[in-house]
Amino acid sequence: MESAILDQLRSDKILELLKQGKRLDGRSLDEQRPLTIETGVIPKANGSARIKLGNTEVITGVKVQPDKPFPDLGDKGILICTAEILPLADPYVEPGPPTEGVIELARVVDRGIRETEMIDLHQLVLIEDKSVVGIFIDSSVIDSAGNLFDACSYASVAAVLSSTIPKYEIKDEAPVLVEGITSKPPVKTLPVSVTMARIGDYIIVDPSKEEEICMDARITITTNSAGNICALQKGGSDGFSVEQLIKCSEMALSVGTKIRKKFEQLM
Amino acid sequence: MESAILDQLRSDKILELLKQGKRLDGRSLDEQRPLTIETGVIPKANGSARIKLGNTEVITGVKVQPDKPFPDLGDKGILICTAEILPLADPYVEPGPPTEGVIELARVVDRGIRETEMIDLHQLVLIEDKSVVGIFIDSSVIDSAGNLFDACSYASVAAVLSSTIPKYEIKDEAPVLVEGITSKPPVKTLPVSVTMARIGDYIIVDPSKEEEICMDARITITTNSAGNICALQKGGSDGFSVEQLIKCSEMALSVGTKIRKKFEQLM
Amino acid sequence: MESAILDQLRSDKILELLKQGKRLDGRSLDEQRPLTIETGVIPKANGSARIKLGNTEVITGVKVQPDKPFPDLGDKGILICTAEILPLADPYVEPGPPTEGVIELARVVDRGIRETEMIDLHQLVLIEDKSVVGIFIDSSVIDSAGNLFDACSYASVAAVLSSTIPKYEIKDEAPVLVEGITSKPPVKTLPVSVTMARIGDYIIVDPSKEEEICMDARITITTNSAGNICALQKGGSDGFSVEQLIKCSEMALSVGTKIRKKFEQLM
Amino acid sequence: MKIMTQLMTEDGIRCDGRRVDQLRNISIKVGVLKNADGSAYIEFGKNKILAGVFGPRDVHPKHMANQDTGILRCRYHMSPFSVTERKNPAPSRREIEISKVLKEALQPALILKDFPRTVIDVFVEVLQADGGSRCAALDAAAVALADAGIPMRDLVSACAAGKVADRIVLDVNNEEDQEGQADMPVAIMPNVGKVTLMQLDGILTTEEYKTCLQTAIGGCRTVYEIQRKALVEKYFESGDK
Amino acid sequence: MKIMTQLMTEDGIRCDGRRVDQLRNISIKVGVLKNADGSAYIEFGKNKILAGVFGPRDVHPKHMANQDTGILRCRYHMSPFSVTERKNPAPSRREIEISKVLKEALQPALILKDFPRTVIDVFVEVLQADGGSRCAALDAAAVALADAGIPMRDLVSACAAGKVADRIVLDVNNEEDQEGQADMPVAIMPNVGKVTLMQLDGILTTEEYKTCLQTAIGGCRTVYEIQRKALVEKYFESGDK
Amino acid sequence: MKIMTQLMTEDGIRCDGRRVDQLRNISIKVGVLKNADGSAYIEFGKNKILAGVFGPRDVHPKHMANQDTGILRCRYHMSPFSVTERKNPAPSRREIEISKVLKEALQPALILKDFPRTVIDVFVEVLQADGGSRCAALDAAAVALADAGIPMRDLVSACAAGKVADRIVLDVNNEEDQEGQADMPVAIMPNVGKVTLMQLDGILTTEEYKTCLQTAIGGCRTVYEIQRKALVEKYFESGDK
Repeated sequence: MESAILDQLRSDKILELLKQGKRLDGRSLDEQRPLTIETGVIPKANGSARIKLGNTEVITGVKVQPDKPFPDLGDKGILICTAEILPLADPYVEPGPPTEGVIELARVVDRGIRETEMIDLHQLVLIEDKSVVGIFIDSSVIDSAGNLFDACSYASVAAVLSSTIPKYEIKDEAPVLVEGITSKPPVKTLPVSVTMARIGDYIIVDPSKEEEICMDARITITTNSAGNICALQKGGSDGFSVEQLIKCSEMALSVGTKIRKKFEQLM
Repeated sequence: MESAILDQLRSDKILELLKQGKRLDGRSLDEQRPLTIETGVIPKANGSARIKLGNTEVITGVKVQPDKPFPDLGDKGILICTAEILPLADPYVEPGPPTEGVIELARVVDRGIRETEMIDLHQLVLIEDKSVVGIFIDSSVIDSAGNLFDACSYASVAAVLSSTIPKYEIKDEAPVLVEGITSKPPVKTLPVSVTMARIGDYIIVDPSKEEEICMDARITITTNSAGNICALQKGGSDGFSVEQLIKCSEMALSVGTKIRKKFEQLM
Repeated sequence: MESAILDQLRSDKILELLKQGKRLDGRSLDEQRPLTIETGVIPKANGSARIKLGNTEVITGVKVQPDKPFPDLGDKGILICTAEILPLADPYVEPGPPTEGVIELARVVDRGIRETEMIDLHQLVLIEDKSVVGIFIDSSVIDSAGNLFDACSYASVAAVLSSTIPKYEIKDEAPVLVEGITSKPPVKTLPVSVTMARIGDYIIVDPSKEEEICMDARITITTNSAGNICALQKGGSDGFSVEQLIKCSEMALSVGTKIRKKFEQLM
Repeated sequence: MKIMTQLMTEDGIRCDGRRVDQLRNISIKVGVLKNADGSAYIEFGKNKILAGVFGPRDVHPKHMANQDTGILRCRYHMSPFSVTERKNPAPSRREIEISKVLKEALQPALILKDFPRTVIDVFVEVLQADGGSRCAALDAAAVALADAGIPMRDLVSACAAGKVADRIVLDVNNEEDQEGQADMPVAIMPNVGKVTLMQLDGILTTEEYKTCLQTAIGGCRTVYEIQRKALVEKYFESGDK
Repeated sequence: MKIMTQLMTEDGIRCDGRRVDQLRNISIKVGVLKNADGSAYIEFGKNKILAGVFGPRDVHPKHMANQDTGILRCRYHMSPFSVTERKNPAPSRREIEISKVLKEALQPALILKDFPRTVIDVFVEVLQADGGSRCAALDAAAVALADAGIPMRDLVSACAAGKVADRIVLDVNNEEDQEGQADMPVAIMPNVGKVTLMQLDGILTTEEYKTCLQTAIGGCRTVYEIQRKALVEKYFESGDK
Repeated sequence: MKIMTQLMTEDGIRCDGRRVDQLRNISIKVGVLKNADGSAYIEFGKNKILAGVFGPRDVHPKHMANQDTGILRCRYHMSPFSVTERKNPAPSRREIEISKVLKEALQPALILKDFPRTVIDVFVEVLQADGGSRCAALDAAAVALADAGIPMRDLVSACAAGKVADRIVLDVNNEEDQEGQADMPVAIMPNVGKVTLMQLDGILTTEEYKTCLQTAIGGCRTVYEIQRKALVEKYFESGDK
């Protein structure tokens, strides 16, 4: 609360710099912060990744286990993405049930992976309508410094790419783990989430925490390997013009291509 | 809080009028507010009704779906009544878990329907002990202006009367919907709930919100088509004399007869 | 809050007395308060006990019912101990979800019984991996006057000893109660919990509520009939020296022997 | 039908051996808890119920306090081991409703206006449940309030009546509650003459309704004598407090 | 494949008989609730949705109030009977997310700075759900805010477009939402010209994305006329209030 | 029996190749988080645990603040992917108990009286769990507290000992915890010489109890050196901060 004046001064500075085509941390408007991806960080999980996007840091673990399919979806495996901001990641996060912001975060990450059909869920059926493989992708933000949407999405995709799927046999109608045999997950495409903020008339890619504080609106666009747009979420307390929305879709594709190359190296 | 003085002035006025045999809205003491019932308002539900009792307004939907019976009640279908005061219905209702008042409301409505044995639950069994039909009667108060007990009860009864029960066949021990065949619910009697308030020495039927604020005690009596008393709940922070309780039972029967005629038109 | 000064004065007094080898209520340092055990107080339960340890009073009921085993523990029956401080037991307890202190209490009581292997859970299997007998030991503190750990533990052990286990037959793969045939629970050893407090350099057994308020640290040690140490929990906001911990283990054994004799009379 | 004949013999003897107008055994002990400001333990048939009272005391959270009056809170809770099938310790909707009904039955007996900004807490624990546990709980709670020294207009005395095997009976037990035709719990302020709790589940003619109500009130009056005696014994005969 | 042919005929007629650029029937009633400060009821295809608005009013709990600005709260909730399978009344994660998205879609239209320390509460109840319920909810909520007399920069008008059977269509219905290729809910402030809600589930080329967005905005503009007419009817034609 | 022989060879070599008195590999990194006031990351065998500390800072909600002293809060939490079977993210009763035990193990090392009305928050996240995760969590938390610059009387160093195949062993791993005979986590303030955490599950003779305790304390002392080295490296060798 005491920092309201500081926030205002910083916002003024950010806007002033944007008018000169600059950002507080020296990036160009369509430039992401440095991204580093490390996989296999949680050996006990079926897949895992620790990513840093600037100062934002996320660990994602993938657990694969047999499960019952959802009703009416008996021909598909289960895919569940969650996201959580650990209380050690941010002085303003408190332990307890998830806020609406965290629920949105988790659902946007989930939809990015689900709507691009990254994983072929039909290949995860053990007995139709009865027994399937479930893939649980749980992201924990351990340092929160802006753009958690992309950070959690990248960590989730990287963790999936690093996963191994155990083999299950059916005995007495129940799935039994076959030791020592695993396969890669059935990945069909590489989703890339790109989040942009509007500050005044400017669109910037990958907003930092400081930029998020003064942004007018936010948009997250997920594209697939074929260059299609597959999921989108507008956020924030103001809107976008149609031209801005079209510009954002183009930025999502161009920025996404660079990120996708990083993912391809993990395959 | 600021309205405490207004409440007091209104209470004084209400009591003064009662001494002259009058009520604030011009009704006689044993007169309900106008009741209108509209059924079929939610076509996707198996039954539905929207009722207005004065300015109180309730929408009830009935959902019918196969379920497992309760343990030790394998020869009966399932009946569940709920009630909720939507936050748009009342400036003092907040979203969140139900208060004790709302829990009482739902349970009193439920018992009115259950204890009169309105629906023959034995006819809702598909396979004894294994598979039955469940009837869920969910009431939402959308405008709260007094006497929610009767309003929710009337909406629930009307919604049940307007319902159609789908037909289920058993295949592989599991119930399967048979398209296009439905039946009326097995209704045995028509429960009518009548709520009365005591203000000073006066008993009034169907208290308005203003009357509820200054009432001493409340009683809800449900009768069946045969003129029996089947469920009763006293509420409020004071009591009744025995004479008053007997008078209330008589009023519940006489007022109930008029309401029951309205229900009969729905059958 | 107003009692902070009183608490301080009492603490000073307690410490002053300890220097003379005395306690506020006249006990010696290794002396428990009087323990009375009454069993069979809840005839509807399968076993029950009401114990008083000084002014602390606990009622424990045992319920025995068929259940499914835990995954990977299909060769064992289920044992669950809970503990609750009823709001009527203490002016500072409020209704609601259990505090961390109550969760610790329940888990320490549970481990005392579980880790000593008091009950032979292998004898509670009806069909391996499918159907077992569950023993639920629920303790309710009804007067809270210090050392709830031992009080709940003693009440739990006494309630188990007083229990009768119904006989179940398997029909159609489901357990069915056989009326009129019961057996004693398969008890292998008698766990005795002894809680001690450190105040300054003094170790006292069975702290009263007043002593708990000014204690530096707490320790609960559970021993079995063979004189082994089977479960231990340190609590409180300070620590123990190694010598004190060894002294505590000796006191737990010597005090425990007297309590165990009381239990033996219940068998 | 077979159930009816089980619930009552031709001679009007009930399944637990009582006559239609006979109460179960009732015993009340006053002041059984050390920490509570007032307390009572009741055995009412097979019901075993503890009531503890705290207050008048400060309200937490503070925003719930009322400048103009004291408030009454009531919690009816069943122990996990109190019923045949182990009960989940979390309060059920039934327990929450009964808590409200008990509060409203006790409230007329209290003079809350005299204690603004405070709360009186009544905690009831059903250790073993039988038919009529809410009435027994109320009987214990009223005595516990008196034991706490809280000024009361009157005691509150509760007892159910009901319909079993086509007859109106006093004090419905568990079997009669589950398989009988009607259960009507009633509480009165015996000296003021007001009914402060009344519920009914089951089907009664208007005549049966009147008889049932009168029968229950008769039971309440007998309970009142037992409550009084328990209080007198503690406060005037044993001589201590 | 079989699903595709069901969703659209060769002549471009959709499963509910509409053309690709045709809205479902929409009707809006203003001021339908007595207790709310403002309210509206919308039927949008088979959607039946109520919106009620309270405020600006004091914030409870107080620590949530903001000295510098009013705050907006929004609750999107589905009735248990609103969908095919009975819905648990507790709010789902989907409902919580939609509540947030609706709040952020309405907020740009409000001048919250003028009402520091207060809250405006928007409560939306979906009585019957069809495809596009969040857009219909928003349309009703915007009208309810206007009905509450809250100063607004503009209305908010919402409508989805999507991709069905390889074609871009306006106003996706339930079957098309479930079995179609993409769904894009959009809301605009029609006079300010800003998009304040936008989501997308499904796969679109960049060209389709642009077409879909323009199609949705066209739908929003038609909805705006219906919203305006509903408000005009209440406030200027019926002559009352 | 078959399990016993698996857990230790005749030569006293344990299932992971260690001798009975040998710790698993331990590495500690200080100051790994940007937002926390202090932080540490520990790998202790296969345990991978993060600890972050905030404070001393204002208490929310305010009524929890204490006028006379600072308070310490501690949260031990396991990531869903940290264990073999995916863990529900909601805190279990086990996590709540461990949170309390850790708080009470750290508290003697802090001088909370110097920071009245404030709170120090310790958040521990178990990213991958192995036997002894509470000890490893404590080791990281103590270092994180030091990294946050909070005045401490001493560090807190923790390590378990236990009984496996009838022998007392140092630093019980996951297999030994699950199938061994006893597990005794211990924490000490190494310079003050106090035991601030101690638990035991399993059966020990009184002699074994003493040996086990001494063995654990020996482990704690080794851990202390590793903690010290990690802090020295950050603050005195790399020269930055």
